[in-house]
Amino acid sequence: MALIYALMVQAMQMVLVLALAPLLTGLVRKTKSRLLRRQGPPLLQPYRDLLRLSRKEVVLADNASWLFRVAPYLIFAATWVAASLVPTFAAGLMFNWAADLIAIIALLGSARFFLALSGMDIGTSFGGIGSSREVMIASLAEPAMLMIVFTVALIAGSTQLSTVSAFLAGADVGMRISLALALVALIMVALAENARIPVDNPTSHLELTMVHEAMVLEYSGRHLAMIEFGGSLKLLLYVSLIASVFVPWGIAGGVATPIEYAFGILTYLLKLTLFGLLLALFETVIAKMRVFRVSQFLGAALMLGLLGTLLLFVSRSL
Amino acid sequence: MERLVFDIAHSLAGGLVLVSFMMLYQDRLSALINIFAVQAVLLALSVAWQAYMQQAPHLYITAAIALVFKAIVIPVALHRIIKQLGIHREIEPVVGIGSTMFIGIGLVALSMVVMMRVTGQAAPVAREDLAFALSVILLGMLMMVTRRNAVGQVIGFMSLENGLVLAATGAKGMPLVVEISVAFSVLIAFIVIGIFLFRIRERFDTVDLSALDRHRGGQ
Amino acid sequence: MGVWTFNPVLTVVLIPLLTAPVLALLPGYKLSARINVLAALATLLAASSLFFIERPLPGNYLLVDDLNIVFIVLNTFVAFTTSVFSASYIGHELETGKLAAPYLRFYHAMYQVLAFAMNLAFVANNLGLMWVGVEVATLTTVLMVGIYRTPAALEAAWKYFILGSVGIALALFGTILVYMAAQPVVGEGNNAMLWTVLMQNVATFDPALLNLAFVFLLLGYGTKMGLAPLHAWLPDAHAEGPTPISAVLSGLLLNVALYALLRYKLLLAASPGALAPGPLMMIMGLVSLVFAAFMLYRRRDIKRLFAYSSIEHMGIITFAFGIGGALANFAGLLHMVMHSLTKSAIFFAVGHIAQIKGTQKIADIRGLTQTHPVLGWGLVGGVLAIAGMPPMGIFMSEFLVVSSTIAHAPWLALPLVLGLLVAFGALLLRLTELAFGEPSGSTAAVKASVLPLYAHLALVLIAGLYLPPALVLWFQHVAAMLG
Amino acid sequence: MTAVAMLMWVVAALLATAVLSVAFSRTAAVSHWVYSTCAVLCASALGLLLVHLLGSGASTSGLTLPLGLPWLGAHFRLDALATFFLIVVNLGGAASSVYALGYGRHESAPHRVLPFYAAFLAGMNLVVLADDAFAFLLCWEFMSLTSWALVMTQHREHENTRAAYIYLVMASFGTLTLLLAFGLLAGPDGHYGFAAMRSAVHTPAVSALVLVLVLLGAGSKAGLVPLHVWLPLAHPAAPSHVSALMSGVMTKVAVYGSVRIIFDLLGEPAWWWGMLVLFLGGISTVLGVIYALMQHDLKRLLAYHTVENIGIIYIGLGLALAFQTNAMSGAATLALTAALFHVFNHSLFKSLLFFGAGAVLTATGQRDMEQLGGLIHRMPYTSFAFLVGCVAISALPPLNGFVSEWLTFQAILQSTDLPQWGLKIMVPAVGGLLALSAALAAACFVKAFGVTFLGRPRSAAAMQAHEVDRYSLATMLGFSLLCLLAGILPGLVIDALAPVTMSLIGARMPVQSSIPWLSIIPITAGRSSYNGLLVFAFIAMSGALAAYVIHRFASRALRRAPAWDCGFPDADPATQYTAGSFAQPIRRVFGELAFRLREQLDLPAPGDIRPARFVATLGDRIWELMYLPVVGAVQFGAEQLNRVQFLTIRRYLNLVFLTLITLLLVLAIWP
Repeated sequence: MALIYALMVQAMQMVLVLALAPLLTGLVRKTKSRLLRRQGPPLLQPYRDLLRLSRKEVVLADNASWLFRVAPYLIFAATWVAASLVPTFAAGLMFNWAADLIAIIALLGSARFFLALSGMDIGTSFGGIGSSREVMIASLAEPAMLMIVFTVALIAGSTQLSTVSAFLAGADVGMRISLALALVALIMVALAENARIPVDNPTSHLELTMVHEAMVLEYSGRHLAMIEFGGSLKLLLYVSLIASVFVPWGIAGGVATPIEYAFGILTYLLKLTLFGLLLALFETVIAKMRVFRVSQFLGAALMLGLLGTLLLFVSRSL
Repeated sequence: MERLVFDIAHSLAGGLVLVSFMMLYQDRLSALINIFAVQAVLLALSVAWQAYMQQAPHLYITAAIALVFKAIVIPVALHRIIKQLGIHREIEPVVGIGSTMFIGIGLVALSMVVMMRVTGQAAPVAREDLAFALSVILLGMLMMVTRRNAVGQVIGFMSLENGLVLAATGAKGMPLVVEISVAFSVLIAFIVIGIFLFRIRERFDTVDLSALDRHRGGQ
Repeated sequence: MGVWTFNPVLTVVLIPLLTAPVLALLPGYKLSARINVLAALATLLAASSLFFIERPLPGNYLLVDDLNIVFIVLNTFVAFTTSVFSASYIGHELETGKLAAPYLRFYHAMYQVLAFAMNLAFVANNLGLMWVGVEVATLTTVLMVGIYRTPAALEAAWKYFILGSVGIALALFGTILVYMAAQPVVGEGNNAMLWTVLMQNVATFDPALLNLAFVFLLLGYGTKMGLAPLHAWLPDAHAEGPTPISAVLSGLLLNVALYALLRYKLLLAASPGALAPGPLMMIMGLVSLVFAAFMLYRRRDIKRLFAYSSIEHMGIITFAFGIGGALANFAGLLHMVMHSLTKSAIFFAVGHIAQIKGTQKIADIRGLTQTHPVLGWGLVGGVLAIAGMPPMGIFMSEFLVVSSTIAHAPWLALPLVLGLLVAFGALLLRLTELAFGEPSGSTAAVKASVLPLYAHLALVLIAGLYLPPALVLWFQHVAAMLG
Repeated sequence: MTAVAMLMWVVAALLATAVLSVAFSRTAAVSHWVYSTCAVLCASALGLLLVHLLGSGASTSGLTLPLGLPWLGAHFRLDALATFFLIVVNLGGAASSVYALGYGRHESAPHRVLPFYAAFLAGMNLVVLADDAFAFLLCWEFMSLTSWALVMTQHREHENTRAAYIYLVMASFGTLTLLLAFGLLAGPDGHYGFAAMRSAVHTPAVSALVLVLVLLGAGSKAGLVPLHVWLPLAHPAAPSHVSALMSGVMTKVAVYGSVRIIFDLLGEPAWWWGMLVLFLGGISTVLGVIYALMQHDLKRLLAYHTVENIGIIYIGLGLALAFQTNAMSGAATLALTAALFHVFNHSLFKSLLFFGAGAVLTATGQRDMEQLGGLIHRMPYTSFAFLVGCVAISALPPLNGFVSEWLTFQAILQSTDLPQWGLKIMVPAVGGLLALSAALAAACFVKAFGVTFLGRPRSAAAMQAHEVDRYSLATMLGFSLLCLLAGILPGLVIDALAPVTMSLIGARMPVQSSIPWLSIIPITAGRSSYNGLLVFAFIAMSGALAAYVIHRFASRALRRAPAWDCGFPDADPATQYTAGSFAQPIRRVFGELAFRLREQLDLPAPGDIRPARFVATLGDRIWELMYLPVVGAVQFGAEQLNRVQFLTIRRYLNLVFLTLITLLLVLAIWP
């Protein structure tokens, strides 16, 4: 009985992230438009987009390989699995132990690996640009992310997200300079990873500046839907991650009553809204960088992460 | 009497060293050859005296070889060589005569010092003889390395060999001395013949070794 | 000992001595080459019989003990294999007209005289006799080096002759000094020149005289061994003479001088007051090793290259004996045997290669494993063996040399290893060029006698993996003798 | 018969095969026979070892042969550590041999490969079995020598002979330094047996010196920066199945050497040892992968990447040392297990990738990625296997590469309790380097796979490629499967490593195979856990689910059309991103750090119709700073000393004379 209950909660988490992801994307787009004094698309527009795309016929380039067709599902699946392993409304879910924070990062890495490969599959110059830039960005973002993981894991004594979030929700943590550094770095990495301004512009189709969009240029129909969906999930994942580590309050414990879960969902929605609004605001007030400044931006994130870790190593001995 | 015997041996050996010095400062080939002949005569005398001292008659043979071969045959041959080959009479030393003398003095001092360390266990005659012999050997080598001319080098080598014979005869009762001196004479003959006949004349215009060196093989 | 009983020691000396005049008189190439081989074989058999027949007691002139048996057997063996190689090598020289028939007669006679002289030096119980042996061997090789009568050959011979003569003189002076040291103790005459007598009484000799003697002997015989900086004659003599003579020079003659030096080292080591000969030998050895290692790089002549490698290895051997102690002496002996076998094998290969390609220039010989696989791979095997690659025997001896250096003088291990590495780099560089790459030069098949080559390599290979216990015991005994 | 005796018979059979292959080198089928024999022999050794491991828990057995040093004999011993490494060796050996059954058919000069191949396999086995210094070094150098001959296979190309030359010189350097190390370990009395060394007590100075020498000696063989220079030259030059062995297996034998000496023979470590090893490992990982990224020769890229993986292994070893000094045996076990696990993993995927590169070479005759592309259409199986290898080596879940890196990260996270300041700074920094290299590795293999297999063919050879033979495919797919299995069932491997850590550190990781769902939990469940099986299952299920749902309820229509490419149709294949251009952003970012980068752009003036040229030259700073001076010094020494060859006889006499005078002076002043 307990097993079924736990399974149900886990399944709910998986469905929840799936359901909320396009909404978060819609929220960001809508807010951004409003901030620019535009009407903007309706909140639910991403759902409609996904639906429409998935019903359309796929126009596949002549020389596309099986990899090109499989990759969208793989990317989607990996991102989804990763997103459902991050605590959203409840921690200590049934399968949370299957992958810790490092594994989640690595899962996202797998997704990106296939995305970059599919960018190169058709053999167009734009796909190559996108992949090449993507891996350059990732080569800095990933270590920065791992350094952040180190910082958090060292403070909490675990790389298990549930444990981390439970630990940080406790009262005795207090403010820590390392955590602050990690937060800043994490936000920077999250911006880069989700192809947001100032690293990349999700709405740009200007050839020379695009990164993510260049990779998926050849995709259409259901494949594109999968990739878009994956992108939304990834954004949600990062927001959840920041929320569960830095504002872990309200997350339900390992085994909890339905009431607690409901409360968890409620706070989670609040956090999502808040972060969505903040992201939109941030994207509005900042300009996009040149591609080659990105390395400096992410280098700074890496340094911050490393500094956070070093401070912890050093302060332990004091 | 004992004393006198010793003194004569001593002065003959010392005379050899002195003649070696004379050879060092010679800058004319023919004079050098002549002085070498003088050294050979002195050597013969010294060996003969040793033969008398040690009552070792076979040493007289060595003395005779020294006298006949080194004091007469070789110098004559060398004189003919320089005449036939038309080697210019001046010797070109590598280092100046003065410095050569200076180095020579140093060498003699060195051989003395080295020999001083030898305990008195050996007979004093032998010890002194050895010191002189070593000096002659070193001076001979010095001569070989400071003369560009092959004839000069051969004379240096022969002088070195004189030192050896001096040492060998000074070693009381040493076997094979005669054989060795004969062997060395043959060796010297070879060298002289090498210069004179052994085809080097055919292929090289002079026996100046630096000309010969032009034919160093590849690397 | 009756007059007619078989005396292996005497036989070893007499066979070559008696064969020499026969060969000098015999015309014709085939017959004399065969007699040469047969005589060498007979000498080898006589030498081997030393293992089985009770050794004659040391006499006034001849001596057989554990130490010199090593040398005699090695010497006669390599002399035999070289004579086999020489037969085919000289045959080719005759065909190409590089050698005229009279010189051939001379060559074979000299070969036996050389064998006689070397064997004499080994079995001599008398300091003077040993000296005579070494010098006769030197003079014989001088004549053989010049046998081609080319300007380069004559120059090499001349250089060898002059430097050798000075070496002879220095060694003689050293011998006289030893006699002088012995004479007050053991009395005048022959006794004072017998190894057996000297070794018993050396403790009471004047140490200062012994020291002085050793300096001259080290230089005199060191010249023969080719220790730097006394080595000058060696590379040219190897390069310009007939290749069998190069093989004999490297494989045997250097050992003769080494043997002489070892005898004197024994003497000095047994005298408590004398300076330890070890450090001097170690320094000379190291200098030779490092010097030759660097010299290997600029070589363009294939035979000169391996001549320098011989200097390097004589350096290692001298160094090993300089360290002393059971282990290092064992290593030195082993290295000496391995070097003789390997280096002569290399010269066998090189001789044929130079004949095929008609040149000794490394730059003109390429890709041998492609054009002449048997010779080429033989050369590869030989050079890798000489460079200390396993599983060849030199690897074992170098292992022992280095490790005993670490045990006794750790800091010297550094230059030693450095020298080995630099030399390895040079040899491998040349080997790569010679044996691999796009082939160049003649690809004509050649009638080469590769049997000696591969026989030597096989021996070296076996020794690298497995040393028979009897041999080990014997070597250990000798090593202990060497102190 | 003990296990070690049976293994020695296998080795003997391998050596016999080598000899016989020379004898029968003219026979046409010799290639087939030799490779089959090698495969059977390695496989039987592998089976033997597995039985040994499972049956007796890797008990120790020894054997002494009357070979080698006469008074010592040749000692061979099979213990837990040796068992593990022999499994790696023979697994790689068996696979390479099977692969070569197909690949070797294309060999132009089989007689230059076969004898050395079999001997090489024997040599690697013997190194791991050896139990005394002489046998170890002999086999070690024998291994180098045979692999040198294999690198020399295509000797007509100057590049290969140069590679082989540098390789053997470096190998010889390594052997000599190891010889010095063993000399120090053996002590003045010359105890060369490992048993004696183990029991001997060394002074700290000697131990430190031995450590440095071992890192130089074994490190040069393994390819640690800065001793790696030979590796990217030599590994690609050999035939591909040999490259796989050299990269995948021989470097592991070198790791074995360092583990054997540092952990087993050397005794108590000092705290800074770990730091030194960590430092070398850290720079090797990052420099290795950055160099790899810049290559456009497929095999050379893989070879450089070996340097990175060796770095990861040494990071694990360094951590284990650091923990061991501070008596943190749990963490030390974790770190050592991570390192050994990575040894196993790397032998799998690096062999796999070299097999793939060999298949590409067979199919197209090209190693240059700039001439390849689009092979996924013509070589579907090869490209699938290669893709698996790429994912595995990029440390992406759920394959095996991720597991060992994950374990290494877990070990790094244990290090806050280390008391030494140096380690406190070093460990997180190395962690950062490891993270960086992991990300760069992914970039590197996106490039390798993307440029070689995806896109459109860049040359006629690539256009006409065809799938390779069954043997090669079977080997590659088999290894892909192993990569997956080791990735999703890591607990089994960790448990199999327990005897090794028990024997070296005296502790083991918690038993993993009894944990529910086959998760792995290195320390406690609260700290960290990972379940490759579940992750794999989840991805597979959710991907399949998504595909099913969409195909069932939305659309399955598909139309083929020309690529859109922002409206530039029918572009030439030359407009694709090349290997060089792909790496350009990363070259810009890291270029100055690792190379002397010079980019020259020759842009024609307007109206000029000649093509623009862009030339980027990369100078290897390590080669320039560390090796060229050595080469220069040797050349200078040779040049200066060479004058001695050209003196006159008088000057030579002068040398003799001066030596005499010097010696006499020594005598004169001798006390």
